[in-house]
Amino acid sequence: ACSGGNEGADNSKEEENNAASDVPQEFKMLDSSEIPTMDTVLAEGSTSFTYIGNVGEGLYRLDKDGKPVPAMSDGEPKVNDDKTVFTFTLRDAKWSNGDPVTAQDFVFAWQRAIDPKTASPYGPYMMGGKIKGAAEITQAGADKKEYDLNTLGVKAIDDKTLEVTLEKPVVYWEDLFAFPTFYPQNQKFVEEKGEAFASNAENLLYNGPFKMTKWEGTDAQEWVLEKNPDYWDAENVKMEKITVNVVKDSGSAVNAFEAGETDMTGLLSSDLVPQYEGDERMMSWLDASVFWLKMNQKNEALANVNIRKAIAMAFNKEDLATSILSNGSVPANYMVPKEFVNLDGKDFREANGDMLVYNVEEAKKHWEAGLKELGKTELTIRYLGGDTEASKKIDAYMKNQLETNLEGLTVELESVPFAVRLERDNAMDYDLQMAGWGPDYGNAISFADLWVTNGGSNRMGYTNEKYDELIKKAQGELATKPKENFEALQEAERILLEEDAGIAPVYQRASNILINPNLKGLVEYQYGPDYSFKWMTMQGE
Amino acid sequence: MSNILEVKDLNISFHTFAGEVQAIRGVNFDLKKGETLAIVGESGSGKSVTTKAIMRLLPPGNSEIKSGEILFDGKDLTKLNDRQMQKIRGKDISMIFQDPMTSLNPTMTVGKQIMEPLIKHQKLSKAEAQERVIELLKLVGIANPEARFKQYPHQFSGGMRQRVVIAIALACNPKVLIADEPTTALDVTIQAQILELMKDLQEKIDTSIIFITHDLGVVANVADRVAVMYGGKIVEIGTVDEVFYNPQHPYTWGLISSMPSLDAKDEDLYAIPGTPPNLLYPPKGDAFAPRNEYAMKIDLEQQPPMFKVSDSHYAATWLLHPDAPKVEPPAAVKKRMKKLPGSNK
Amino acid sequence: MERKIPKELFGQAIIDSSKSEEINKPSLNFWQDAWLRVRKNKGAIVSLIIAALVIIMAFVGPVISGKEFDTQKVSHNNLPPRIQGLENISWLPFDGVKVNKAGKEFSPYEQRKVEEYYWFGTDALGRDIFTRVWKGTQISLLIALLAALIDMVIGVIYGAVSGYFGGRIDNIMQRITEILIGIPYLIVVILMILLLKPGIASIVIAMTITGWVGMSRVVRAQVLKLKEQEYVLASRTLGNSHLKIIGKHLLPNLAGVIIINTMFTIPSAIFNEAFLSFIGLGLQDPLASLGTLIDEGFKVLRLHPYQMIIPAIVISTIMITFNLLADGLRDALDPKMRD
Amino acid sequence: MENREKLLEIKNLKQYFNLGKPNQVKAIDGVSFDIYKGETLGLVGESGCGKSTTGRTIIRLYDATDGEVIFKGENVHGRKSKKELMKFNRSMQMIFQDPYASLNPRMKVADVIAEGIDIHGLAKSKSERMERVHELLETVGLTKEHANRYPHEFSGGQRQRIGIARALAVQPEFIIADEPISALDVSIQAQVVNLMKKLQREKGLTYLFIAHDLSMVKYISDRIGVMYFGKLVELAPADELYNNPLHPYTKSLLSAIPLPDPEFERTRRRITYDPAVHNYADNEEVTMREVKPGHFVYCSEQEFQQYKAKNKS
Amino acid sequence: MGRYLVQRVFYMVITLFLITSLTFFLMKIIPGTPFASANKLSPAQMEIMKAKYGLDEPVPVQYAKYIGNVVTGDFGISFQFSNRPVSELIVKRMGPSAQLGFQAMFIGTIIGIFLGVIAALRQNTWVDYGATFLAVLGKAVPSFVFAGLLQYFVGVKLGLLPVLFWKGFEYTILPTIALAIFPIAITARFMRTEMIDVLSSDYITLAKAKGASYFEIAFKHALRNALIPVITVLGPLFVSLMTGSLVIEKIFAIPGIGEQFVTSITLNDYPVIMGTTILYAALFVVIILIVDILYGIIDPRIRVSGGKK
Ligand SMILES: Nc1ncnc2c1ncn2[C@@H]1O[C@H](COP(=O)(O)OP(=O)(O)OP(=O)(O)O)[C@@H](O)[C@H]1O
Ligand SMILES: Nc1ncnc2c1ncn2[C@@H]1O[C@H](COP(=O)(O)OP(=O)(O)OP(=O)(O)O)[C@@H](O)[C@H]1O
Ligand SMILES: [Mg+2]
Ligand SMILES: [Mg+2]
Repeated sequence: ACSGGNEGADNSKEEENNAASDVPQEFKMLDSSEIPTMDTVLAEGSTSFTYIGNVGEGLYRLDKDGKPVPAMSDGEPKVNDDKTVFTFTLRDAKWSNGDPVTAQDFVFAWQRAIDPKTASPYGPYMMGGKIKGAAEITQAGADKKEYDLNTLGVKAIDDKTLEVTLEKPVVYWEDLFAFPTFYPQNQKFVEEKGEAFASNAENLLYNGPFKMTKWEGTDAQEWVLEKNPDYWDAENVKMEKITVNVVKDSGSAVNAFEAGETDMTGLLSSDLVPQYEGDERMMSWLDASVFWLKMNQKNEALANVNIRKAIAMAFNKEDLATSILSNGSVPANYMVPKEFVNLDGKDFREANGDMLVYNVEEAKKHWEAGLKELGKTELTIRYLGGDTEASKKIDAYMKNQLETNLEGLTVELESVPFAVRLERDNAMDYDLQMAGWGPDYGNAISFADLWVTNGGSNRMGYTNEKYDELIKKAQGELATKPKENFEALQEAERILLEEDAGIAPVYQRASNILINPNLKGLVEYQYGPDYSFKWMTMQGE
Repeated sequence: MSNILEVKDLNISFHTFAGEVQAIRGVNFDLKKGETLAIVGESGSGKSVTTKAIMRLLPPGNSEIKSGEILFDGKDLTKLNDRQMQKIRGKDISMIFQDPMTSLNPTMTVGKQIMEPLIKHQKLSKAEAQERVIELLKLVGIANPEARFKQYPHQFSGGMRQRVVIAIALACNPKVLIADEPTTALDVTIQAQILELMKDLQEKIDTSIIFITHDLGVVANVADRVAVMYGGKIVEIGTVDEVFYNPQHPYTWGLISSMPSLDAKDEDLYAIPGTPPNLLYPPKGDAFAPRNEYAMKIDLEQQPPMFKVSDSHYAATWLLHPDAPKVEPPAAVKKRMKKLPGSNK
Repeated sequence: MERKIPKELFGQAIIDSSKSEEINKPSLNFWQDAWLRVRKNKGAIVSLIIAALVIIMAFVGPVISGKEFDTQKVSHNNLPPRIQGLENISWLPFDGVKVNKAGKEFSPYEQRKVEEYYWFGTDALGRDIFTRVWKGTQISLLIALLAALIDMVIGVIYGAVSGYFGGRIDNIMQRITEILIGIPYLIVVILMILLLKPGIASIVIAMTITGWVGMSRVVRAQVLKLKEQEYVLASRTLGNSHLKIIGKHLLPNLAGVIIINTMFTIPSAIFNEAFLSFIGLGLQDPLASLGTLIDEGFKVLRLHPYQMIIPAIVISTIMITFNLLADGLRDALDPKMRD
Repeated sequence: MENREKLLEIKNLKQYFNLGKPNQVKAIDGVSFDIYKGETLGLVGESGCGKSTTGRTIIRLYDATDGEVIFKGENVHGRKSKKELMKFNRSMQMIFQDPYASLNPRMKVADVIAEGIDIHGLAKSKSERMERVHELLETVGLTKEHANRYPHEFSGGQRQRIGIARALAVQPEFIIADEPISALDVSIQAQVVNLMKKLQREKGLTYLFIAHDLSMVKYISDRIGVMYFGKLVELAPADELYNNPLHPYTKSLLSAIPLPDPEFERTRRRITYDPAVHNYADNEEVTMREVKPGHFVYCSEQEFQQYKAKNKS
Repeated sequence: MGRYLVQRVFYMVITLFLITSLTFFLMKIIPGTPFASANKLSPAQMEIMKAKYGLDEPVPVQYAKYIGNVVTGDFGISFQFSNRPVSELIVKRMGPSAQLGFQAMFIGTIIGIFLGVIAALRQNTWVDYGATFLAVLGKAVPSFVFAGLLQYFVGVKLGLLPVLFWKGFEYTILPTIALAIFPIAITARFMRTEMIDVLSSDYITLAKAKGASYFEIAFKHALRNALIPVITVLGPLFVSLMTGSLVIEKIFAIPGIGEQFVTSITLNDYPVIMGTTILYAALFVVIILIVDILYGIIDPRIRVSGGKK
């Protein structure tokens, strides 16, 4: 799904095999945070996923185009008619200590991930409602009751055969099995290391394209990935060594890049992007992350659909994206991002097109209607600020736009740190909230799912039976029918936006990094790991 | 006897935000070898400023020597540069201050503080200097000097500190020692000890002393000659007997008669009325005139010159002018005048 | 020449004894006296003038620009400074010209056909920086002043009580301050900002929650000295109450140190607010303080240097002038430093 | 003499500072004496011997560690009602040593003087208050015009007189003067001393006069007490003390005073005091003993006999 | 001295205990969740997470457990870095911060003292104004601006020194300079005031009367006495430098405790916040004690009694 980016990035893919033999195949890069954990089971953030994804491998792996393809699984699995039972045969692969990767390793890792004792954040999130028995185990754990990990729908038939039972059909099952939470772990090794497991590079095993040769632990500022010679696809891995350093300040990262101290920066803050506009060293791409205003319908005014529509259409997204963010982000008139999912080459967006487009006239009409219905002439609405680094500017802009275009509206800005925002969101203690979502798998459902009644991420009091019905269908009976599934989700999006204006989409984010033009083959992903280094090469001058 | 120090027509002003303070307005005196000259006078009369001028220690920012010479060994000290002056300070002329509690550096051992001028001026080696310091400490009567050498000022009592200060001042056998109220902060018993000590030492190293004090008792004790200052000028100067037993200036009279005598009891003390002159606006005539019950019209018009009383005794009061009416000094003074010992002295 | 003096001059002079106690100096109270001293200090006077100018501009600036500090005009964003009359003097940075990456000069004003003059340029949202800088100055000063005031009230009362009553009370109160400053400043500030609604008030409260400790120490030390002064003892022997003694005798004599300390608090409060902006806990947009302006400007320093440099100059000016002024006042008010 | 009215009785007064701490100071260690109405009792002794502490303890600036201060038959220390306290504060006042530190630099002279008037509500109106202030200023030899000035504009002697006016404002019977002249110029000391004497004559005041300048103490005092290290070592009428000092410390003190008489100074012999001469045994009772009527010395029984014998001869 | 020390240490422990307790309860009223994935967690899952970190128990129980653990040297496990003991984390992070703080303090005080002394010796001249201006500028320019400019011009443009990271001595130079600005400013200001004060004292006049030169007066006689009050300011300043500067560490990518601390606060990583606070407070009380002892070394007057004035 990598696309959008600039030419530099695209070209690199074609030239990947031309690696000049005399150029050392190694590079240095920066990342903006430490690796919070390398334990696949505990990982919850993209930094962890990125490095886990490069040193490990699951049944599936995202390929150069971001598509899941069989990896540890030797070819496609056998699937039952209900599309709920998958039987994988594993390829001959080895852990970096020489042990073979077995079906038991998957069972162990998955059970560990769901085990309430582990208290993994992502395990239950990824498995609950998908893998059979997962939700029940979590519930039992929360209630402090007995539970049996063997009730989880994963079984090792033999060393090489793994049987996975799903709760119900899942359209995006390949993505799921490519996700780091579903990677295998060597039971013997993990149990032997005990507490020390994954505490540093020595206490880890690798079955991916790279192995970590230096990583002193979760707060290490520097780590090194080296080619894993035991990797089954090692012949396609060219890069010998990658040195990563942590730099949290984006400006400093740029300085380091300018000074030639690194070949690749972490994501640039949007303020820095304009100065590299047109520079061949900058690589940009559109993320699958969409930002919108959540409108809390517990608020009496925001429960009014006219008010919501008025708000959703009352700000100029074009200006916001081009003049204020000016980092390649595009205005969003949708919930499901563009260039994210497609069916037979047709982008999800093509059918639904733009909704809730900026339109002051319309907005004003809705506003007046809404106010009349409420019997008010003025409204004061709290606005919980965003958590992106450009959020201050965006929030100021949004406030100004809404207040200018909607007469009688006062927006009270409240910007709070991330941890507080999460809590306020959970407690539904806000009126408007600038929020965004990045998917965990490549299906529109990862967005649509958010807004079902009482859904875990809804948290804005949105409820629409039709919508719920559509989503339920998409996840149930239509799960095995891609086309119908697609259409149902498109219809759901239309309901959410056009009918209900449940959220007010703002923009779809772009990402930018600085990269040495000689460094080719970087693949960035829209979910799971940020990047794959598997196909990278360093070209000569 | 030869003069070691001569101050000629010294005029000093301070520039303050309120204007020019004419602190010293034409001071003349000389200091002979081996003698002790006491300077007495009211607070603010310019005693300290005079001596600081000799040491060239006036605050550099706002003070100005308007005119005059300070001749030491023939050299005019007002003309020397800082370097040359540093060589004289502590070596040829040294000084003792009023408050022994604050005039020693609290963070330096006593021994080191005494050693400093020795090493600096006499170029002694450390060991030699140390030896000499111990000698000096013994000389000023500090017991157990070896142990005391390494101690800090706070471990000394007030009297001992003043002894240390004296030791510092005498370290290089200075030709002139200026003592600015060296005993004012001390108890009478300790004061008596210090005075005895100073007299002893003066005999031993034959230095000349300028001794500043308010206390006429102390003057009577130490001085060979006395200068009385008032309003930035010396108003009377003479030998100690002349000034105590035959004072001429009404201010001196006032000063002497305001001291209770041990037998006087029920009569009121003589009190000089009023307040000292403000040297920001120095009076036209005699500065003392407004407080002088014997004031004549001329006192308000013109400053009196120094009238000669004897070869060694001068006073600046128009009362000594031949045309002036004869006045009766206060009773307390008259009583003293009778005591004047043989004027053949 | 003595001869020439006419005889009648030797007559008794009439001295008005009632005048003997007269004071011929003009009566100066403490403040007049202090002012005379401050006036001597050139640095302080120049600082005073500049500080006054900055303060005046903080209130006048947003008015004379003819623009609002929060009006956004996105089409006019990131324009460099341009001032009528100065625009043709190329060595001044007010010609509305920018240098692009290739090193060529170009005028965004002409490119975008902007008629208006933005004296200090515009920011990313197209807001007038001139107006924002002075508005920001106003808010920074307000925050600083409030912080200093609260500081002053709590610090002075705490210090005075602790020092005056001494003994066990003092001991306990001093232990409490020890604990207070033992807790990292950041925690307290962040906690306060999180607990209270974001805004000027909570920033001020957060900054003063431990900020007063310094003031209380200075005041305490001073009170310890003052309470042994004989005029305080005299008041006690006259039967005055503790409260009256603190209010009538101690506080007026503490005025000097309090003012000096406050003068030092003001710049550091401005500075602390800037730090809060840096960690993202500062003011809510569109309100701006010098701190938030610098923080925003710093991010685009290389592309639009004027966005940071201008507020940085203002903040530095305030800090320097206030510090020099405080120095001058200390020299003038501190009895120790008197000649 | 016996039938003179006792204004103040001090019985075995003790004042220890930093009690129980390593830096404990016994500033007063068991001092007893009486002060009769209308007299001046001088108190002398070297610096730090506890003179000021005695004065301050008497006037309740310090709480006594032990002992009693009885003023007009009432114990000064101990719990008191507000009213009793006010009454006490009016009857006993203090004059301080440092003319610079004893006046609040931020208050006008009028307010300094009127402080007591305000506290005790001695003036019914503003004009009466000012009248009193002017009256007091005149009493101490200053003029009305001075009322609106600030203390720093006055000379030391003038300030000291302002301090006296402040004390007089509440019409006290007893005044403790803690070295009221030692910070003043010789020529100005007389102004203050004369004023104090005048006030005593006119108002029948009683003074406790603390000083270290013995000649002035002798001049103003009826009786003199000599203190040494927190203890009163000798107490006698002024002339008696000068002419017939008994305690070796008193002798040494007297011999150290320089007199403004060069002739006398040339012949003066100083006597030194060594506390070891007493050589008190452990069980010896050392107290104040009356050697002669009105002449008390701190001594042991043995010394007492010696002193008595000496006196007779 | 021994008794005094024991008493001081006792007070220190009490202070530490109170600070720890206070912070603990403050922590509990800080809003926000410590779980980064909070909006993805189901209520059941949230329960499990809370149980893992002991956050499901009543606050007094949590408090008692925490204090109990701290006494045995167990500061808990970080939330943001899974399974990482806080003590390990702090120890590792403390190193660079301490080194940087120490270096900055060292050059900061030396330059600051020097500037202060010159300013005082030449009071109210252009030298004084210049030094004051420099010192105030050091306080006026926000450190992130100064650090950023330093990094860009010295590191990137001139290429004289490494731009960032913490890999050897030359890497410490730029951040040290950036960090030293503040102590320079503070020391210089205090030094000037104290020096002026000391220079007008009697013993300086006496030293002049002994014939000492300007140099001797300033450095042999005045400096040490002026330092005594300055040390009280330097103590706490040292603590704040040692415990790291968020700004400098972030800009120069230094793995220090200051940056870590701020991140922990924004992420509500309670154990790390608590651990760092305790460390900070402990350092603080220890430094205060050291300052008091230093006081005695520099100022012989309080050496014997061992107490503060
Ligand atoms: N640094 C100064 N600035 C301004 N005026 C000064 C300064 N030093 C002294 N004076 C003035 O000079 C005059 C003489 O002062 P000086 O110190 O010599 O008096 P003194 O006779 O020593 O008095 P005392 O007995 O109090 O020591 C006083 O009026 C004083 O105000
Ligand atoms: N508040 C206090 N706390 C501790 N010690 C004190 C206090 N006040 C006085 N002292 C000590 O008590 C002793 C007696 O002091 P006091 O002031 O009474 O002496 P004094 O005779 O008045 O001396 P001086 O002549 O110097 O005024 C001294 O050793 C002094 O240090
Ligand atoms: Mg003098
Ligand atoms: Mg006393």
